[in-house]
Amino acid sequence: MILARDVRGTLAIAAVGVLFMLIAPSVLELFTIINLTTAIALAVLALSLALVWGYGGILCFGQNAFFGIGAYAYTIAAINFGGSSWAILVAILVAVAFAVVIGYVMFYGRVSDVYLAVITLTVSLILYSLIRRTSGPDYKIGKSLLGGFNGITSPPINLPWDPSFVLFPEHVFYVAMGALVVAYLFTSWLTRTHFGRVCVSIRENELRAELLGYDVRLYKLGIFAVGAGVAGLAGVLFCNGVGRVTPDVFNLYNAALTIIWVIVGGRGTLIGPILGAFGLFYLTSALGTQSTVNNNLVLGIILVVFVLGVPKGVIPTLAGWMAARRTRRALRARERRMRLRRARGGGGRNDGAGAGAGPGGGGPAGAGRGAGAPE
Amino acid sequence: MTVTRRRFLAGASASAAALAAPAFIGRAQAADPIKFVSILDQSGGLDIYGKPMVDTTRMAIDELNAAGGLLGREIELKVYDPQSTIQFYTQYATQAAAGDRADVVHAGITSASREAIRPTFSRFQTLYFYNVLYEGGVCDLNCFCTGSTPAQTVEKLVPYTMNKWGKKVYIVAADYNYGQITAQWVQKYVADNGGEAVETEFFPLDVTNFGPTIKKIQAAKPDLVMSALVGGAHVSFYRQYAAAGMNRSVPIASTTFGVGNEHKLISAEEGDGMICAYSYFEEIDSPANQDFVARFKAHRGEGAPALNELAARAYEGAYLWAEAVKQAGTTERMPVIETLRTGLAVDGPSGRVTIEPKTNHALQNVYLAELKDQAFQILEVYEDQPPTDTLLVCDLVADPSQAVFKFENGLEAAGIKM
Amino acid sequence: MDLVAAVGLQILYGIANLALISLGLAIIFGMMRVINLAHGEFLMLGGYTVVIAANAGVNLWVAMLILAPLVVGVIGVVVERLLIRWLYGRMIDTLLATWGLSLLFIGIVTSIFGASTATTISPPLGVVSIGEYTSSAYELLLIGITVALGIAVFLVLKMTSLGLVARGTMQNAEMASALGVSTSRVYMITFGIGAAISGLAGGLLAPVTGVLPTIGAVYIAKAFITVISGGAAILAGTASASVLLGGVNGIAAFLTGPTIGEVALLVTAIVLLRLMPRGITGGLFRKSL
Amino acid sequence: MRQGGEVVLETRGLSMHFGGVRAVDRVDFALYEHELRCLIGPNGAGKSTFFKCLTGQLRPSAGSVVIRDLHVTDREPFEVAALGVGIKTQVPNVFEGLAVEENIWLSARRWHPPARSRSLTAETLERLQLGDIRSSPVGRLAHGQRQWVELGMVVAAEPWLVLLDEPAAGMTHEETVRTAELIREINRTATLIVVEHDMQFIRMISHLVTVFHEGRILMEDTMEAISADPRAREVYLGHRG
Repeated sequence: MILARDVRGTLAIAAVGVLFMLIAPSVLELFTIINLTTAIALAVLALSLALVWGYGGILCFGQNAFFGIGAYAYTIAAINFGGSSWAILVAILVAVAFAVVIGYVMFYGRVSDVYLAVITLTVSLILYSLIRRTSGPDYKIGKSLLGGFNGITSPPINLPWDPSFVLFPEHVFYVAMGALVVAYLFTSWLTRTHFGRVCVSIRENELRAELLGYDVRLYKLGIFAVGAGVAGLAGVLFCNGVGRVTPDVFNLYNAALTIIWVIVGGRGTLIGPILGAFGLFYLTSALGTQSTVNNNLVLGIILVVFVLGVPKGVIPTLAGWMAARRTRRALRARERRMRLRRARGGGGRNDGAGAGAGPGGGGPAGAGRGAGAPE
Repeated sequence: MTVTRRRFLAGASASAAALAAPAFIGRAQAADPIKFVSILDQSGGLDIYGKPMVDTTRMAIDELNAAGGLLGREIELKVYDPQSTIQFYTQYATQAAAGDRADVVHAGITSASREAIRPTFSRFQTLYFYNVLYEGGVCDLNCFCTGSTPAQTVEKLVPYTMNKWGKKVYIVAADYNYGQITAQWVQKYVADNGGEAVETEFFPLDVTNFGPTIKKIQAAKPDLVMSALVGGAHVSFYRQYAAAGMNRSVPIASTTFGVGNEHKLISAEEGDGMICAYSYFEEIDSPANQDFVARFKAHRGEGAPALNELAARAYEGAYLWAEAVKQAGTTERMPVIETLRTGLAVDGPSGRVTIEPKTNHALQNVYLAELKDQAFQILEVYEDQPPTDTLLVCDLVADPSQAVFKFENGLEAAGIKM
Repeated sequence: MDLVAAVGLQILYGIANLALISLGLAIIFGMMRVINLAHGEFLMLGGYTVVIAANAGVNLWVAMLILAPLVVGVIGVVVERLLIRWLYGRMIDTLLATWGLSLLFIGIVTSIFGASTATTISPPLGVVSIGEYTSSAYELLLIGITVALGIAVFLVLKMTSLGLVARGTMQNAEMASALGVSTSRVYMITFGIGAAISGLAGGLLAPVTGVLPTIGAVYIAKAFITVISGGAAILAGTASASVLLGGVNGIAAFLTGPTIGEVALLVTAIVLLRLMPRGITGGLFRKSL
Repeated sequence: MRQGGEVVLETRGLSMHFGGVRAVDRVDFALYEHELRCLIGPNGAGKSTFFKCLTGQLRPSAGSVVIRDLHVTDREPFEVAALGVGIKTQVPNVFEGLAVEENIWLSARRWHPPARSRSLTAETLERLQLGDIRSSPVGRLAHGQRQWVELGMVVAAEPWLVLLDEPAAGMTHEETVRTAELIREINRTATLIVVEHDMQFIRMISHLVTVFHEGRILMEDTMEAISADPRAREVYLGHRG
């Protein structure tokens, strides 16, 4: 029953996404639509970390490494193939393959917690430094130079298997929004499968999962690789939104930002981090249009206040607050009924149970619990 | 302010255009301000370059408005801060072009940022100015690159310093497109002048320890070091070089030192004797420049940064555009582009800057200067230097439909053999 | 021969440089498991302290050796009291907070001093000659100071009661607290010391590299890579990783060029983390310092 | 005295050292099919360390563990579990954030297809009387209930060999009695090792008891015999006064 409500919620969110995709171009201004591609790309990246960290319990501080690898792989492949269709696939596969290698080293080396976070961050920083050192004409893959600090111009997406028909930025919006909805549905489906639930159980208690006979390393590697694939897709969208890929995708700023979207949106939900990414993107973007206060200063203050004030993240905090409100309201209603009943003098059955069995998805780990009934 | 105005109304045609301007005031849009957008980093690592540029841009627009605006309309300046992040460049460029419907956008510091936004402006047919010294090679009818390019400065700097110090040259350059291309030009001019480039080394932009290289320079015993190092981290080179006592034995020449006001970041004894070449120095001894510097100090108030080529060219870039609008009598893109490409010139603080129509780059003065007590002393002036490098690959007169960056993959890929 | 000596010295300096910028981070990370993303900014603040003090007429040595660690140490303690201490056991929140802090510091310094600081100081001491080659005497001194700093940290951890209590608290906070140790105070002091060492490093490097509000970004990646490659042991880890990475970097940079030098450093780090995911001293967890 | 059948679990010279401490010292141990064996011993006797070596949670310093002719000495816990071994640890290890039902299901689903897992989950909930709290997150349950959830996870996997570390710890008397019943029931289909402190409890379930002392096996006998033995009284029962 909980599952049914959960599925309905997921579908409702996806429907809102599709609706937005259809309506936005006729409501919003052209430049907003074009710029949305970048924001959506970042939201997909946030989603990938929401899966890996929020559900898999793997704190990957270098999620942007897969994002950047996706962007670079797409660009290099598209330049070499002369079209985008296979390049998208290549980008996702390269990101997954890279994650498998990194993940194998970490999970089979039984690295976890802080070390895992810092190693993934280090990997990202290493990629950042490495790719910045590839500016000479000697550094090329096939026809594409790596470009070093300056990066590479990314070929825009074309119609499937028709490289002569290149999409305009406002059309890429549909691709991006579609990809976000698909990625969202895919990840929430995944969290409901046996595989997804085992991953959640590993997050809850690694030893117990192991003692039940699950090869924890394999599952972690699995969800890590899937997350990397989603991040790779985000990279493809991102370099399409920006029109270029530069080593900055690997830097500390982006590594930290990805974590922050998830924290702000809330761990253990998929929609939270997506909204977190959108929110922060528009905040920083709005900050850039003013020049009275230093942007770093404002962003810094917001982050610090946020950590101290809303540590659980916006969506879980809101959900918790709403659940508490519902419970209070239910309690009040129950009291009213009781009073009424007493006034009428009738004993009758106790229907107070309704208040206790309130919505299950209200707590901080709501999504984890949401998978209540087996399949 | 009238003084300024007069200075920029050089030439009879300009005055005529100014007189003709009222004819357009009657239009319905007359009351709308003209939209001038500037996208330059004011936070993050590139703010060293971006902040002075925004300051002088602001000053230019304020002056133009104080003098009655353009075509009787006020100029509205909108400044975006992309926070040293490429994605925001694309974001704000789209917003400026498609959202604000800017009449002109002056934007970009790094080549990466320029290349990220140039296609956007082409697509939305928004006039674009790039006012930064760079590696050359942009060939785009819609894009005006007013900064100096390596061939302009290096061509003068290399023979002068070789003449003065000797023929063995050690090249150190920043490891990215600009540094690589500049180093190639240095190698070419060293060879052309009968010298020898003993070694060329490239440094990633975040290197702060130059010890191994300084030892190699000591081992190679060159007559001079030619530097194309860039950015805050690379300032360390000059300090460590001086700390090893090298500045007294092997002098340095540079095409990049000072453009981020580096000469204010190192001490007098570390920097003295260095020779640099740019199309602008704050110390240029002309009434126009002295006036410009004084006005800038007054405009910016206390804590005004030192002025360099980027800041001066951002100012002159704004005036180049303004002059074209006056002469064209409209802010519409094509007439303004055509007017600019008639060989339009303004006399700014750096002297005369003329648009070269084959490349949309600028003919400009190149100054050679020696650093002394954190200030440059002008040694030589070479007037109206053409952008030789870009001219090799670009002819917009013959083919105006181009919109490419020829040097994206280096000089060799552009067909230039050294 | 002179060349070998000169280059050898240069490589030593590279190693010391790496150790110097990493030690503060290693202490805070190693002892508190706090990932301090504002580490680069601590270094930056140390540099600014020195530049401002020196320009105000304070003796350069006093500014570098006393003022820089003092000021940044105090900032560290304030940060710990106001922010970090609410977040112990919440590693991710600490991360977020310190990153916010890093932006905040950059923002504040830029707002006050501008994007670049127009006054400067040069490395003191003069030049040392090795045959035909010359080196900065100050660089030699920095090697000495780094070694001395390492020894001092070792002695504090090993010999003093503060060090013992700190080590105990880091390994088992509950037990230490049951023994009557004020965990909160130990954390505060540790964070302060970590910050002070970062400040000292930033101050010492200011004459060599200069200061900018955003200079921290240059340091933090290298510091991180060093600390992680080193593993859990603060001193042994930082020292071994600095020697390995700095050595590889210096040799490769001299033989080929700085780009390859940096690439060699990074590739070494990758290979190292492949072979030893917990860093060089990972296997010796809890036993060494 | 031995029950019939073959040896299903055997250790030879099993040792576990921590630094200089020999927590388990050259232990030879054999368990026969259908047996229900209890391991007892005072704190620090090494029974829990021994248990962890059996389940792959610790890698022994020396010696071997053989389960059904298979060397599992250096295997991971999941590989031990994959042999059909059900394991319950000393500190309840459950999925705190998940519902009771899902805890059980995750165990059943490891070995069975979806339909069978569902029915198995339902059966297990019934059998352990967890039906009323099936949707509650385990984190909110009382200690005894959590122990039962963990037992449920062990049962739901239908293991043939069950290793339980202190299954009745922290339970009320009533719960302990039910646990003992359950263990006897499990013993009908599976072989068991139970590590326990509680003598009452051991009396309820066990035939054969192995007494650990200072990392070694002191003696192996019935509960009655052990209660009567002066050595056992001294090292173990003596401690309890």
